[in-house]
Amino acid sequence: MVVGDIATGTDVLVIGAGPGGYVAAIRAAQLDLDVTLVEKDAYGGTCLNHGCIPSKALVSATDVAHEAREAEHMGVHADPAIDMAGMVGWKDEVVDQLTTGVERLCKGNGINLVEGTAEFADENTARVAHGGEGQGSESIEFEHAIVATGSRPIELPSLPFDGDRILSSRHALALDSVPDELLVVGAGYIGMELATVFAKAGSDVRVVEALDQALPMYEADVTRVVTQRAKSLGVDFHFEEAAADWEARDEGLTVVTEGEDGTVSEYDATKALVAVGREPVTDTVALDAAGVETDDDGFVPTDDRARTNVDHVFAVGDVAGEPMLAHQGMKAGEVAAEVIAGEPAALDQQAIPAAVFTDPEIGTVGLTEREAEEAGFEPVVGELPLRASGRALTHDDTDGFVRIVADEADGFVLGAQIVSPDASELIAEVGLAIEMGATLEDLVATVHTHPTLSEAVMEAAANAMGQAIHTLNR
Amino acid sequence: MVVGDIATGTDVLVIGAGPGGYVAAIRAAQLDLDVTLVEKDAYGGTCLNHGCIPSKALVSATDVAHEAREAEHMGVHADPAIDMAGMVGWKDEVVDQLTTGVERLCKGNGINLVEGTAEFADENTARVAHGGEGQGSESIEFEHAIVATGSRPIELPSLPFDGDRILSSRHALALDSVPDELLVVGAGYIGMELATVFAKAGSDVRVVEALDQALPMYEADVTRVVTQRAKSLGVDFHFEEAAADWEARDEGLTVVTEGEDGTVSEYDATKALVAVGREPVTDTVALDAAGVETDDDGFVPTDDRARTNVDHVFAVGDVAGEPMLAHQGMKAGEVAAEVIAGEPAALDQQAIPAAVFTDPEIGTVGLTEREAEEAGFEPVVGELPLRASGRALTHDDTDGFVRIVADEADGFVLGAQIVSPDASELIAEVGLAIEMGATLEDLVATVHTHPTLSEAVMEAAANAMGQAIHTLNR
Amino acid sequence: SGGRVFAAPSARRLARELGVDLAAVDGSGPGGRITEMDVHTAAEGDATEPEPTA
Ligand SMILES: Cc1cc2nc3c(=O)[nH]c(=O)nc-3n(C[C@H](O)[C@H](O)[C@H](O)COP(=O)(O)OP(=O)(O)OC[C@H]3O[C@@H](n4cnc5c(N)ncnc54)[C@H](O)[C@@H]3O)c2cc1C
Ligand SMILES: Cc1cc2nc3c(=O)[nH]c(=O)nc-3n(C[C@H](O)[C@H](O)[C@H](O)COP(=O)(O)OP(=O)(O)OC[C@H]3O[C@@H](n4cnc5c(N)ncnc54)[C@H](O)[C@@H]3O)c2cc1C
Repeated sequence: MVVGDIATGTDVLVIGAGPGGYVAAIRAAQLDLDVTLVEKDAYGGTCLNHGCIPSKALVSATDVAHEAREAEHMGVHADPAIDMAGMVGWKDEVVDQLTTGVERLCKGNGINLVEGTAEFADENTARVAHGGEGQGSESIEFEHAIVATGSRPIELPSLPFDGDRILSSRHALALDSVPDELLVVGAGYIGMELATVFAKAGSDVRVVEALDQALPMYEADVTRVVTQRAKSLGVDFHFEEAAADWEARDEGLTVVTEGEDGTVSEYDATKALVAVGREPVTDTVALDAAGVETDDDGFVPTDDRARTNVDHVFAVGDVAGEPMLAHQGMKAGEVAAEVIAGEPAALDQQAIPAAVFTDPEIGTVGLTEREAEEAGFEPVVGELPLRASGRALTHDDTDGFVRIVADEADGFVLGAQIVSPDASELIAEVGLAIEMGATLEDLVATVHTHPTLSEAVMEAAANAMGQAIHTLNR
Repeated sequence: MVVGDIATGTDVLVIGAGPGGYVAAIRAAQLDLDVTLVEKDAYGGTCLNHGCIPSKALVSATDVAHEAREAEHMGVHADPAIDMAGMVGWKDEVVDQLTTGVERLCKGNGINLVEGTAEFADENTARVAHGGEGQGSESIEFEHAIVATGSRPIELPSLPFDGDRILSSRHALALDSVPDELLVVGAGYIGMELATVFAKAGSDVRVVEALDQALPMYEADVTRVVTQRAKSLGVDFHFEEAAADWEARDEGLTVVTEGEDGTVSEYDATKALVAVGREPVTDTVALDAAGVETDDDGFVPTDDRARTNVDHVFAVGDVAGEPMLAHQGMKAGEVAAEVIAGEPAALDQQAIPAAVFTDPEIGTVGLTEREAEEAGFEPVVGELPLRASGRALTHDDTDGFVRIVADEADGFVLGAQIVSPDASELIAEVGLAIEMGATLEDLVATVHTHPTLSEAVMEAAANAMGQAIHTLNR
Repeated sequence: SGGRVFAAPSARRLARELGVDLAAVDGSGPGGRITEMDVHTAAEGDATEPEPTA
């Protein structure tokens, strides 16, 4: 580590080593730029340390237990017990492998790694304060900067995080025992994934949501399948109620909520998890010193080259706004690096997929029927219910459907909404179809392996053409 | 049921209601043809009753038990026990639902269903003998016929099936207890899938294979992953040995094998499963009465319209030869129906995917590197090892890789070899890429959800372009 | 149809590289999909200088 205040220069300064930042840094280094990557905390950012990866590790592990517990009718008798400390320890190993891997990849690509907090000093200089006393700081002069400082959980003033009774997702992913009663505030994707994890781990889970359905960004019939399944796992939903107050109680707490109509309710719980959204991290980086503007919500607006209002400063990932998803950040990181290197890159994707790793999963990409109408298409829609899928039956998992939205006139595939096991994987094919300008006929003509869930994508497309084999066409 | 000998006429006579036949019948009916479908045994044929579906049901069910058994390091403690009779009973329910579904779909599409064995009488007539005494027979006059009589397991003269000690795959899928020791003759995909199923169910499994590797149709590094995993499940392999004889012993048997070098070995087992391939079923149908020819191996040669040497007689599915896969049969069934209806259909697919549902799965589509060279391409190859995939780590399943083969000159995607969990699903995207004439760049530019295994497809493509983020490029 | 231009990512990148406005290109693919060949043709037929791309 560099001690004292020395000045170095770099082609590209990347601030933050989450998915947006480390991908930008690696891609820039591949393009022969001299790259400095500054991270104040841990390689991999939120995603690897407190987000995508730890949550999916717990989703997978609790799923193993849950499936075994529910398999008596399939001739499998098991009475699985969950040791949360063991599970979280395993999860930590997974995270370690990946964060070590990111560091190794950065080094292997010749990136200059700096540990500390970077703050803009002016348009072409940043100061990096190294963590810890006496670690000093350094000045870095840059030609281009990429801001990839990410996001953090939004705190409710009525229910502030204390890491003990009131948890953020980060705390919840590091518990060493299963809370008897877990109250989840917020039925967005993070709340729903963790509600599922803890319900499968044995918690009595209650979800409180201010709006009138879970996962409000999805269509009602998509959400319904997941909500029903969560209910069958014992999750108790309270919609149109907002958390208003709390009180400590023995080992736990009581949370007070207020309904739309003013009704006040009280819920006892061992722990409360507040998952009501995420906000951009910009207070660490002194954007104004570089002249970089933020919008009313604090995000950094960018154009289709990932460029901020300052020509040589880019912003990627959660700090640049919706969709706040790791793969969006990674793609923007690549584009920023390529644009800096003079390549004709742009964020011109037709469709950014999104997945929710509930049970079953939700995978969506492109337009819904309604969005297609609003965009001026005349959509035609095809569906295959999972109960018509042989593979879903052999998975003992038939709640859900595959829906394909296309343009009636020329058949171009516009979108898909999938609720099924591995929906997160199945949307990849539809994403490619949309980017390629493939038509329904192209999806139908492509031979899909039997028996797979991917056949349902083909059959949903066939259904939109009135040619499905395994469901009667409408 | 029709009793006595009456004559009916039909536009399209379909013989056999397996995946080839029932899909042909449904598609023909959708195209407003008058269709008669004759099945002697059970709707859905081998695939639904004794093949794809029952085997995948047992793969899934034993997998649930296996994953739970191996999850202690993930904090899940279970000691699952398998009740084979219960498992097979569940499997039978799955099969029932699907075969009932096929029958219902046929009826819903207005297909005339006839139970019995159809035999050609001449070029335009078939006789259907209804099963059972006094059930009589009927004559059906047809404009077009589609032969979809399928295949059956090859019997070894040295080890003839008796359904008790010497089993075909069909028998093995209907056992009511787990054999203590199972000897599998043949390490093709059926042998390997069932070896995995029974190893996970608790059998001591031994595999005897005449060639020098398991799954000899695959590249050595593909097979190696699966063979290693099978070994870690306790499967004991004996390559370059052929079954030569057998002898009954107490409740079981002793199988005698002969090595390449003449060495004789003896293996005791509770049961032996012989899975050495499948042969076409033509002896039920009197092809020569219609003038339809077969080749030296007994298959019915067809052109790219699924047409036999007789213009108005088509053959689809296993009876028409390799690849003997359900999805190939279904596609050929569709094409035959469309050609009969006068549509410009053809079997012009660039790539027929194939999957092996071992642990991990194998999914392949299109060309291998070697095949691409032989076809005159200059292939470029990209790979992502699964240990570099975040999703694979969270699945606790990192043995394997995704490999993409493309044409160096213009980047067209030519093939993929995938060894991973859900490889059978992941190849769908590459299949579409090949059919669409997509390039490596198209795969890389398509945003893939994080964290998923499908990202590995994108990264393997990026690796072929020297642009992979999560692995160092070669 | 929705005013969207249908073209594979590789064709879209080529259009940026050659300074071709995809909205003004006639696609020769199915449904009017724009191919790389269409982009090349448009670039050659365009007398004006390609726009700078980065
Ligand atoms: C529980 C949970 C589950 C999630 N699951 C998914 C999922 O399944 N799929 C998905 O796509 N997304 C998921 N997300 C969202 C995903 O984590 C984010 O979209 C992603 O991490 C954004 O990446 P980023 O690089 O923009 O920021 P981050 O990952 O937040 O990284 C920003 C980094 O910048 C560092 N930093 C900040 N300021 C400075 C500074 N001044 N100097 C130096 N370093 C600084 C931070 O320490 C941090 O490491 C999940 C999030 C959570 C919380
Ligand atoms: C254990 C096992 C696992 C398999 N797994 C897979 C897999 O995962 N994926 C895959 O793609 N493939 C798999 N297969 C192969 C798949 O089952 C076959 O490719 C598929 O069944 C072929 O379909 P088909 O319609 O040609 O013939 P079949 O399914 O064999 O059906 C032929 C039908 O014709 C009937 N019939 C025959 N003669 C007459 C007659 N004269 N009159 C009336 N009816 C007649 C038969 O009773 C039968 O129902 C598997 C096979 C086995 C054995």
